[in-house]
Amino acid sequence: MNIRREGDIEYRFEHPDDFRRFVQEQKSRKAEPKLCPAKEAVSTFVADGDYIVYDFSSLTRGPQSLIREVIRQRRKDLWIGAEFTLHESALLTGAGCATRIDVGFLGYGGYIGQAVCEGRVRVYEWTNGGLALRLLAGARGVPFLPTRDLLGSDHMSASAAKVIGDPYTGLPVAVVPALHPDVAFLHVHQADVYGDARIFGTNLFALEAAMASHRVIISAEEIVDPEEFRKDPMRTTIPYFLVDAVVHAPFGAYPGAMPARYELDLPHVDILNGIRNEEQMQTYLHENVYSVADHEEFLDKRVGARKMSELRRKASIVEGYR
Amino acid sequence: MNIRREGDIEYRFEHPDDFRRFVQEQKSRKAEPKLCPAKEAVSTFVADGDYIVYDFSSLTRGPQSLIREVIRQRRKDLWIGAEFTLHESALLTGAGCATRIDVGFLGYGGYIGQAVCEGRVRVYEWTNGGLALRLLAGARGVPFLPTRDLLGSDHMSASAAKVIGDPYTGLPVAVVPALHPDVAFLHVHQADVYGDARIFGTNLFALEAAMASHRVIISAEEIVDPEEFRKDPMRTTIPYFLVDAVVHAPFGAYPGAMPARYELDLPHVDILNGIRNEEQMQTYLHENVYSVADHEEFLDKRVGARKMSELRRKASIVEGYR
Amino acid sequence: MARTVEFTDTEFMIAQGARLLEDGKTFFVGWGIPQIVAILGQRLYVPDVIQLFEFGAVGPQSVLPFVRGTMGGPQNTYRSIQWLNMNWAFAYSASGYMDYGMLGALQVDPYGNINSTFLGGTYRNPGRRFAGSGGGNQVASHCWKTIIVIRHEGRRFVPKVDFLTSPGYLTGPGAREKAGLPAGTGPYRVVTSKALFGFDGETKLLTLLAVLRGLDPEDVVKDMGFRPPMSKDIEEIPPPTPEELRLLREEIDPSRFLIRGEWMSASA
Amino acid sequence: MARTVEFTDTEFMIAQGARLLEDGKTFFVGWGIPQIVAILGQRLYVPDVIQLFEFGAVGPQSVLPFVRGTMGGPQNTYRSIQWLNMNWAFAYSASGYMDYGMLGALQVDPYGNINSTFLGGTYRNPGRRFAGSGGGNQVASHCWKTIIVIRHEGRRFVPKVDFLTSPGYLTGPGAREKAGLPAGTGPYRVVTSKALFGFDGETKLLTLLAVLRGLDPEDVVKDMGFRPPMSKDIEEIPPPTPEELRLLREEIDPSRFLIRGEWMSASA
Repeated sequence: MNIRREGDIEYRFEHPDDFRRFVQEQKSRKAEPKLCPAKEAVSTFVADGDYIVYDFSSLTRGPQSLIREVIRQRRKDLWIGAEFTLHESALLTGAGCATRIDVGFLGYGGYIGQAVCEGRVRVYEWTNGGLALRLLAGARGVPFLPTRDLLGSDHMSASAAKVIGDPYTGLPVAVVPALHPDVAFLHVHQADVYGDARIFGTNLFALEAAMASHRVIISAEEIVDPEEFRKDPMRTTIPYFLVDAVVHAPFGAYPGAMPARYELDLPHVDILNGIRNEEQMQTYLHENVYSVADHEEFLDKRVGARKMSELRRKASIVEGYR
Repeated sequence: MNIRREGDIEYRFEHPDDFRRFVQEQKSRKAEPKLCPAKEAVSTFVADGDYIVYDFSSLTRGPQSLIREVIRQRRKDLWIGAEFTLHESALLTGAGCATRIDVGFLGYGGYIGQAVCEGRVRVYEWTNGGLALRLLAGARGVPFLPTRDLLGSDHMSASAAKVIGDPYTGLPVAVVPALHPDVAFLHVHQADVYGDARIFGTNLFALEAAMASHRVIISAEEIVDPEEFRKDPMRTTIPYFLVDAVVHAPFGAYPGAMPARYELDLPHVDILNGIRNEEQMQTYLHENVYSVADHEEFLDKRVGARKMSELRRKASIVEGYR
Repeated sequence: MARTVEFTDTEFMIAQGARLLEDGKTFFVGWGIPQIVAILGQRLYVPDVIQLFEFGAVGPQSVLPFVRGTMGGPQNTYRSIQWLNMNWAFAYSASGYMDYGMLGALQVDPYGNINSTFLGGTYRNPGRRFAGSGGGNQVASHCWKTIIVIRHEGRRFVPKVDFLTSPGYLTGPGAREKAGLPAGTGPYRVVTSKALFGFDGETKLLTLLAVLRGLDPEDVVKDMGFRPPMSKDIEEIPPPTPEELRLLREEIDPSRFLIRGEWMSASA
Repeated sequence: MARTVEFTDTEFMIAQGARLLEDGKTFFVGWGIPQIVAILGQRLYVPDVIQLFEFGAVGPQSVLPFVRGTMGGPQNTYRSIQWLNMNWAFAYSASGYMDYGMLGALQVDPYGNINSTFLGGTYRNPGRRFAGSGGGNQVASHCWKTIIVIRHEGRRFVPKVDFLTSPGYLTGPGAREKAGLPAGTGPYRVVTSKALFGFDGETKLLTLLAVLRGLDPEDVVKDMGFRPPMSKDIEEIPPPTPEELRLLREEIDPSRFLIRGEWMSASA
């Protein structure tokens, strides 16, 4: 992992040529079956110390089953980058997995705020726009991108953003460095076994993250025929050659919602919101992560068919999600 | 129009604050009916000296009926920016409308090459990637964007691209200035009367151009109910509040193809390819532009229902275009 | 004879925010209370407002009831004009298409600078840590006019914010432009649970414009960490209307989860 | 007994280009002859090659016959994996996902620099003006290996190109990296209507690797504007196979519009 420092701030940075070399040598362009269990995807592609990015949030289409698998495998010293770390930041910190977080929006509830104050996790403030732009820079193969925000704010000293003079007007412009995460987690509506993937509705930076990251793990509600993608190429969010592993994960966003598939489980979310201390956190983790072997056992023993049917029925807004 | 110079090179440039002010004061956010004849759209929104950008090409989904209307109205001193100026550059130069062209790909046939050699039109070499990036910069509200191409090539002196040191690596990086055209022409599959628009298939920089331009004229094969857009928001290419005029123009891309609607008219394209001298150019313009009052008369008298039916039948590839 | 209305301070804050919206304009809506303000306003006063959300929804027409805590769910994304992503959402605001932005805040200073990151201590060792910018920094930087919605507690109005999350007028007139932020932008109104503030055209200082009917302007400002200039004519803001309260209580938040707060009353 | 094959120089150039493609790799395909090369190669040799076009088609499987002059039409866009736009297409190449690029050229110099802009005169007063870069500059800058396809005419091989449209090795070893272009990229092969060239690993100079069966290497290079180094073992390239010719003539370009040229012959 490449970490740089600007003053007090450490940030993930990789020379674009080094990332390109990785893409050339380590990313296969061949359409090969990549379907595997979450356990295997995480053990193969997520190492201690990795930088992980994901799209969207624990309430909406977040890769929650993958995050639980990371916790189950007790990965250490992870660095998380995300716009909305609503509950993920607390869970990954509480489980001892994450030690640094680039945000974005730090999350709900007292637990994560307390952990930051206690110095158990470091947070860097790139803002939502800044993080999305860092991934766009990574995807575009440029070492930085400029923006007319961040300027004048304390984010300039709580991130490694810099101010330069615009070469055309002399205007002060903020720049942020490209981000090349080790792994991107993307939970999608449909994928094929090669990794072609479709997200319905908006996304935060799905294609940017897939293109800019070393490894991409897709978890999908549904596995569809590869032919589907060629029949409707405007709907492809991620093409297979960016993807390293495909996990079939119905209810993979639970307890969050998967738009047009199932609604969020508010009582479960309230339990998450209510975690205030270490005991509550460890109880939650034991109950929902450590005590079940995998996502399927979690669904069977902790969620149950009745609740899943109910959440599916509640997802009555389907217009446009296709 | 704001024109700057770097050495020998003139280029269109507008301070991002000036463009923003225009957007604030001159672009209505109200959903008002904007359907009007091409004659009115062009006479209202295209002035002598304007900078015009368009998506895609004279062979594929180009705004050919709008370009013919510009010629018919004998606009002068236009500056054209486009990736693929296959025949448009020749027609607009031959008609005395365009005096400067930012490319891209300069076009087919001997006419336009000869016009450049004779100094009748000046061409600036931004390359396709550079032009698309200039529009992205305009759409993102930044004065420039960086790229790792153009470097080391003669485009650095045939455009106003510059080299700066990347603030993070010191690496030399090329930058191009934002582009804010006066008018963007976009020919689309479907639009509503307010200007919401859908393009099926790929586009070059449709949303970038619409967002970065002062005025946007949509010409559409089909006018659909505004409700259609809200039912399927992933398919909206351009939202109405970027748009100033909507022209209903079936066969608006003729003699080029409209993917999944009609094929190109190869014999007509061959006539265009064959234009070598002034006499042939003026004959073509007289026959196809000046001697007909508008696009509808052109279709009736110069194309004809039989040919249109034939071209529609030939458009047998429809998969994915929806 | 004047009827007395009972309502929570949060309900008042939302209702007066909703009345500020301008129809046929674009609004970049921040997370939380601003979402409720936008929903209430669009239902009652400004049907043709275009909401924009950072997660990529352009012009949604929200489905009720509001699902607490969520922003990107289908309820707040329904019947949009366009679905995109975050980089495009901020392109709309950066290039000048967003007339208004609306944000919550932990602290506000006299120049309308917003803190939503931490209270007390330092950035590396904060006293209490909160969510931070999210997209608030972009909204406050790009939109033409930013409306800040904040509970009226004296300690939230401070001479200097503990962390400058989202820019107001920074250190005063001309400072935004000097920093490179888009010209002509900045905070426009601060909507609180007791009052309405604007910003003086010359000094750019937070200025009291109006108070809830029945409140004494001096009482309203006395606990603030700085004394704001007072407008020559302090207007009076009517309490929530029956229709505003009905919509909030019955349709938007029937579970009364979000719109809690202290009870107040005023004459209708 | 060797059979004699008759074919045009263009047919030979296309056929030997098609044989260079590597299966399961990504190809950024330039306008014109490179399109035909990619189609022929994908049909005969490399079914799993992923074509990328600058107009935003990722992985299309072209419909025959080829429609002359077009690139973005449905025939060349059919059954893609993904449809995007130009900025995304160049993001794929800029971030290192494009293994090969293939471009035509007016002129090539000893370092594989490409001119496709003008011949003679100066940029402001050219002798003859052509189409220019299109996306060629990006393709030659970003892709790992660039293949140049050019008709074998001596005057097209010049010591210095009239305009450097798309970068080869610029002024020699290390010059691309020094200019800021992505490391490890550069021209890989030059496919002509008579021969095949590569680039020396040390000197980065255009080097003759192979000639069409029956041609004398000395004859092949004698008209060139510079004398290229010759590989120690000049290989011999078989003429187009019956299947290559059948596909080209019957399926790809039955109207014989594109694949014209001078007739040649060689023993099969």
